[in-house]
Amino acid sequence: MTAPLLEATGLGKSYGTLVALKPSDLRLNRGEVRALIGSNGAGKSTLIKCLTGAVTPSGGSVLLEGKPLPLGQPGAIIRSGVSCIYQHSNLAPMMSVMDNISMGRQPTRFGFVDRKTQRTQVQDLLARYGIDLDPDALVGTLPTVKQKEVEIAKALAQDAKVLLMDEPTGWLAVSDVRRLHETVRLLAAKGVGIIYISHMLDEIFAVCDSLTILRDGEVVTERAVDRISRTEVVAAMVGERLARESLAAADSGRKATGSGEVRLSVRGLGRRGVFRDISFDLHAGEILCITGLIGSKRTEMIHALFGSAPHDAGEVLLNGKRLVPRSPAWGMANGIGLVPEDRQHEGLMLGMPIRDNLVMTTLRRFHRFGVLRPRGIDRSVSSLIAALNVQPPRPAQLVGRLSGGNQQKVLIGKWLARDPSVLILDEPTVGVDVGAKAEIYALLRAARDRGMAVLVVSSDLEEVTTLADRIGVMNRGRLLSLRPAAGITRPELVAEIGADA
Amino acid sequence: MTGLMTRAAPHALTLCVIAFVMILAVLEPAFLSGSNLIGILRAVSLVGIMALGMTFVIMTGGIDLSVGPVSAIAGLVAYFALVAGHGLVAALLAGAGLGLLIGIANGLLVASLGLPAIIVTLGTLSIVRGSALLLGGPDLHGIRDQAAYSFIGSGAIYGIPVPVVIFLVLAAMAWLLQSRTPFGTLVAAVGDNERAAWLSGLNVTAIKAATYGLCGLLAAIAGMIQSSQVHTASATYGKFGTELDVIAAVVLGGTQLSGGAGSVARTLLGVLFLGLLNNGMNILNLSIDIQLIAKGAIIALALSLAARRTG
Amino acid sequence: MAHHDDDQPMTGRRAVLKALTLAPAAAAGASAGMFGSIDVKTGRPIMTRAAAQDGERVKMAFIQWMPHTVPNAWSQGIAEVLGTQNVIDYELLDGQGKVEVQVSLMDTLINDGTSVIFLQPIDSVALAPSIAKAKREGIAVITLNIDATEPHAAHVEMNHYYGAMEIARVMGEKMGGAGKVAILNAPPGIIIRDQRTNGFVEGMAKHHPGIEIVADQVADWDRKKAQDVLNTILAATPDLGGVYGVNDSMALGAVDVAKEKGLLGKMVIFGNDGEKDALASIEASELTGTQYTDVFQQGRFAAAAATVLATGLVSADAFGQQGRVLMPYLIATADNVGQIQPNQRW
Amino acid sequence: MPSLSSRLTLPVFFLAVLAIFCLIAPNFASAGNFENLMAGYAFIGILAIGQSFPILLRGIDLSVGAILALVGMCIFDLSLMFGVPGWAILPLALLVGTLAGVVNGLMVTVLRLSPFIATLASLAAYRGLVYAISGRQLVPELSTKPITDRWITGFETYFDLTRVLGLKGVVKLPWVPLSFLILLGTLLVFHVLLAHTRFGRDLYAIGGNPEAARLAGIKVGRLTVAAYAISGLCAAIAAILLVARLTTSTEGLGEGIELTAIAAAVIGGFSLTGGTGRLLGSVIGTFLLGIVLIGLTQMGISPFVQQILTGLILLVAVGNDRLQTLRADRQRARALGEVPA
Repeated sequence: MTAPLLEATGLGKSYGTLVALKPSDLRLNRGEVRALIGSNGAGKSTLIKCLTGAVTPSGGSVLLEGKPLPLGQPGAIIRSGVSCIYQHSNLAPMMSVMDNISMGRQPTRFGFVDRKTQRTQVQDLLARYGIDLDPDALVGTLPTVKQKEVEIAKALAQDAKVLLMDEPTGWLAVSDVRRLHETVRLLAAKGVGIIYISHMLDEIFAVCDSLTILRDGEVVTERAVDRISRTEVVAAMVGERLARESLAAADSGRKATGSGEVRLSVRGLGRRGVFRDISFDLHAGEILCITGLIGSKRTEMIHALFGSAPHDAGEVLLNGKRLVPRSPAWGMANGIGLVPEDRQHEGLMLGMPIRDNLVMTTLRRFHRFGVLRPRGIDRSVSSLIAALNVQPPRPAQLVGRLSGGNQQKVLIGKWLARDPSVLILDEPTVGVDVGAKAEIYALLRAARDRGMAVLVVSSDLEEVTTLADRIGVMNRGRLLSLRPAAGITRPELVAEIGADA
Repeated sequence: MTGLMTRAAPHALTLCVIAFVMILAVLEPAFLSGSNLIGILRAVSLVGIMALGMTFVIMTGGIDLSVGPVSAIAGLVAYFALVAGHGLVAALLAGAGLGLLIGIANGLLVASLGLPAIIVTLGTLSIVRGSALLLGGPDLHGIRDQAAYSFIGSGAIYGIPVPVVIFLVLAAMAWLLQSRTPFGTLVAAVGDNERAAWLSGLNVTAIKAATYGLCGLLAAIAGMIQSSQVHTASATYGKFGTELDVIAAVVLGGTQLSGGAGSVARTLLGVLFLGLLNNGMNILNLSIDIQLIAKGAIIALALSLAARRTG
Repeated sequence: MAHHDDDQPMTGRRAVLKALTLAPAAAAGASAGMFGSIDVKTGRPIMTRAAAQDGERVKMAFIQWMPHTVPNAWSQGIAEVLGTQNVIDYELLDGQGKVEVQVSLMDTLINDGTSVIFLQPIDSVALAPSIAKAKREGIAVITLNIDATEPHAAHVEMNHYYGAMEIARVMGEKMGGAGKVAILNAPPGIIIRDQRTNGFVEGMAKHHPGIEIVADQVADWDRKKAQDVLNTILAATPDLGGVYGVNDSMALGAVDVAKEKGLLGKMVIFGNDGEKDALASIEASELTGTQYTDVFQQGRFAAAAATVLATGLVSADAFGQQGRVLMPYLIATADNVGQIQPNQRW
Repeated sequence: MPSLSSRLTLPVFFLAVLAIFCLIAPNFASAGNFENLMAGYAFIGILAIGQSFPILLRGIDLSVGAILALVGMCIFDLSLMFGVPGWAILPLALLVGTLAGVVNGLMVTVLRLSPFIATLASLAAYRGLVYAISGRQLVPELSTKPITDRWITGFETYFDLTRVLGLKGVVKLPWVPLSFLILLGTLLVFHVLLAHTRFGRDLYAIGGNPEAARLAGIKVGRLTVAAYAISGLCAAIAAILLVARLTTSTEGLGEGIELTAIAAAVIGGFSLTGGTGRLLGSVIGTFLLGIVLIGLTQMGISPFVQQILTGLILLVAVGNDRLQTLRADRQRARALGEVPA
């Protein structure tokens, strides 16, 4: 066996007495795509941070092509050939693709940037890896998937031999995910070693060669993907018991039209150039999932229902009464709640404590003559934290310091606290680990069983098939189909989602 | 050492205040005399009142540079109302109302049109100053024989100057507003994440306009107190630099210019710190050059200590 | 009680009245002496622009230091005289307290065909190049209060240095030649501040060496700031015997404090300028005194000179040097303040 | 690059305002007036260029006025108190300004102060330093003595370009002040630096996304210090020009001028959120403010009304900028088939 491309030995990190990562080994070969998975808190992000230099490991060493990696120095690590593509954008939006790709390393002649050489270099690079980008386009004007490609190209321009990809498909559409996967395979074929971090098992089985599973700060499984089953993966990640429970819950009774009472009725809803002819009924006590590609205008449609985006045709009836959505405040006053997709930018106040975030939507219940009643707030917050199982369960904890899963729980919790009659959720489990996912599903099912009408927009087919009582498919701004979830198979869904309408 | 620094950091300002008081008390025992301490409060009362409003504006991620001219025009309007014989209450309401209106106009420009606050309020600074000068000219308008109005600035209740009493009452109200009412939380929410606040059903435009309105109102109150204190109304009062003093007090108190969480209580500490600094250097009869250099250095130092907390 | 030595300022009723009756004569005389200016390099006399252009409207402008009572009163005095001539357009421009703004305004006025520029320079040297430029264009410049190092048509000055010295003398006498004094000062950056401070400090040293200046603190020309600063100074020096405010606003701030603390009458407080509020305060036995100058009259002098210059009746050859009027002043105290007539109060 | 139309908005607006004043303000369209404009606003243009750098990095420099005064007072002292020859003073003056900028930069990077506060503190401290070293206070006689050193006063020179171009008698063009040529030179040098060197690209990268820039191996701290140093350097150049124009310096020099410089840069297209803007815009922004003030003065508009109009223009300028951004966003969204919620 040849020497591995990257070899980490005994890499560990502890903060005082708290061990975030027990001494672990990781080997990555040239051209290998290695999945790195585990629940939040499993030590995954600590391992990545050790490799990018964001944290200095307490022990162990990493060899890249036999040479030691300068641990704890992000800049030096990048220069030695280990790059990371983060979930959030790492680009300068007002600069061109070309300048972003060669950021900080434009070729110069007599001290001036040599545009011609820079252009040639960038074009060569893009051609070599088969990435199709306009070097002069402003990055801020590109769609998300293209921006991810710019980031990949940028990493490659820095002669990356190892690419860490942290949930690269988080907010990508299905077709874009496929496109990105092709790029990943192409890179692997060129000998780049890739560490691919994702919560989506579908993706892992589609694109990775091997996987490493972490739990409780240590590596529990390391195997080639064709020698492990999904159930085994889930079991390894969350432990046997939780895995069984979540499977059981998925198969528990589906109620196709809930209690039968129509709560929200949408008739011919449309917005010029965006979506049209959207008609459906949402019943009390059901979970309706709407899936489709990103760009199929699901998000715009639900925002129109909530009042945070306009519509110009059709009507919305709530409990048979006609409504004209105007603003989020209006939507809330009528008992509608919306959990937005991007929790960091649209959902939460990251610099504020859990307590303030959880009462954000219900604040006006907690004051007497304009003065807040702290005791009432505290009672409500602690019961919510308990119900949501937020970790750590401290109301004063800043939300920005929570893991993705716990942030998402707080976000959903702040809407559940209002007990809306209609709750709309946009991609409720993006970037959330399997354990937290199961908990969120349980919360949603409990809400449904209390009689809430739940509308979920999701691109995660596993989620859709697990959670939904009914499934709708949107494509290019139209609702293609709507039927009971029981009996729909995943291949059928895939075919419908991608159909050329 | 580093650990100690990190732990001390949140209290950097408090520690600075204590250290400063101790040093001054040794250098000049008169510093701790009751009359001097009241003098400090009296000196900071106007900047302090403006800083209360500015805290809310800065919590939303905004800034208000126009407080100086707003205070001037409010004093002027109150003066004209008094002279026209409309009575004390009407005069005060006129001045306060104008400040409130200018503030709300600022807020609407910032919030509903999405313009950068620093430029908008720089614009209104110019507009309000020009308007004040058109209204009152460069003259000093002496306020005479208005005992009730003069009492606001020059009177005393149980030996405590009325401006100090007003300042403390307003401070208590602002503190309640910020920490004990929904408004405080909402303002912080808007400053932390505006889009999320909107999607949570908050009326972002109204909240922002309210903070600027409050800031304008408090600037107007400060302006009227000043005109009463000096028995004069003039369009040239609240001159350039007032707004920077006010902002410095708020930021010293730990409210970030980028918005989000903030605290009226800590702003008060910032106000007090600046007041101590000015008073201490005056009482030691330091020359203006040393005063300015020391002031700059101490502000930079105190804040850089506090910055380690977030570090 | 009144001194009549030549080197003493006119004090007492007669002197004031004399100064006032002199005014028209002084104006005419001054304007005659200040008609044109001499180009320093060539020695060639130059005519003012307006003199050459008969029958047209004549433009005059006043560039002030910043909006303030003194330049405002000047402007009123100027406008009063110029208003009698209906061919003159007069405007007031604001230097915003910045030399560079004044220089830019000078440039604009020069280009704009102005005949006479009244200027209250912030600095003697900084405005000199602009004045030279104006002269090259045949524009007469009349400076108010602060002279420029470049010779120009005329200078009408409030007597800062000697006035402040005189204040020191009178103040010392009122204090009985002993005690502690504080100065409420302006920040550096304008020359009158330096002249007044130096005059006062040197006057004290000369006339009353027994008086100690214990504090010299900046109160930004501002009454409110002066109150706070004096409060602080009093904490450290409770036995303060006198306060000198470099302008009246600051002195009135000191009066406010004295009133509040019941020190009225125990503390000698002097201001400078002589604006109407200060005079009223003296009459109410609050402020001890101030240096009063009839600023309206100062403006009238300047305007009278300008009118003669603009009509161009006198040949510039007649005079070899810049006209200069040092305004008579009065150290106004409770004894003599009543002599200042209501229409002389600004 | 932003679209052509958005890049042309400011110049077109500028020319329109210029044309209007030429038509309605008496004596505005004269050679002498343009001379005044160039001479009176060149140094502010240089300050605006300097100010653009911190703003590009999401910062701000409130201390430029105080640095201007500090450098001015150094020139004053060196020339009048110590009799140092002008050729030796000039490099020292540039050094003082740059160092003052470096201190600002270090406060932002090392002490991690917000730029607003760091430069607010240094504004006070530098002004205090000016008072402390003021030759006018130390040797009062000097306050009426002009600086006569040709090396310094020589900056206040005008060139008759009409004659140079051989157009004498054909058209009457304004004489061009040396200070304006220096402004053009400064603009050219810093424009090339910003647009065509790695240094400049790195600055845009930091302004656009500091974290990304850091990970790309860009020395963010060092470049931030450099940006504030450039601001200080520009303040020093402006100080030299201003001292040459005034033949002296005062303690109050440049008070409040930072707000003019910031306004000029923002009108010129430097967004306070960083990462975008062009230096030519800052210079055009400066002269836009200049022609408005001079034009209004010539029309005999009261200075009080002028203040109101200046404020309104500022609001219109940012409003227009905002409108452009919104329009661009909408176009982009349409191009991508996404309409922002």
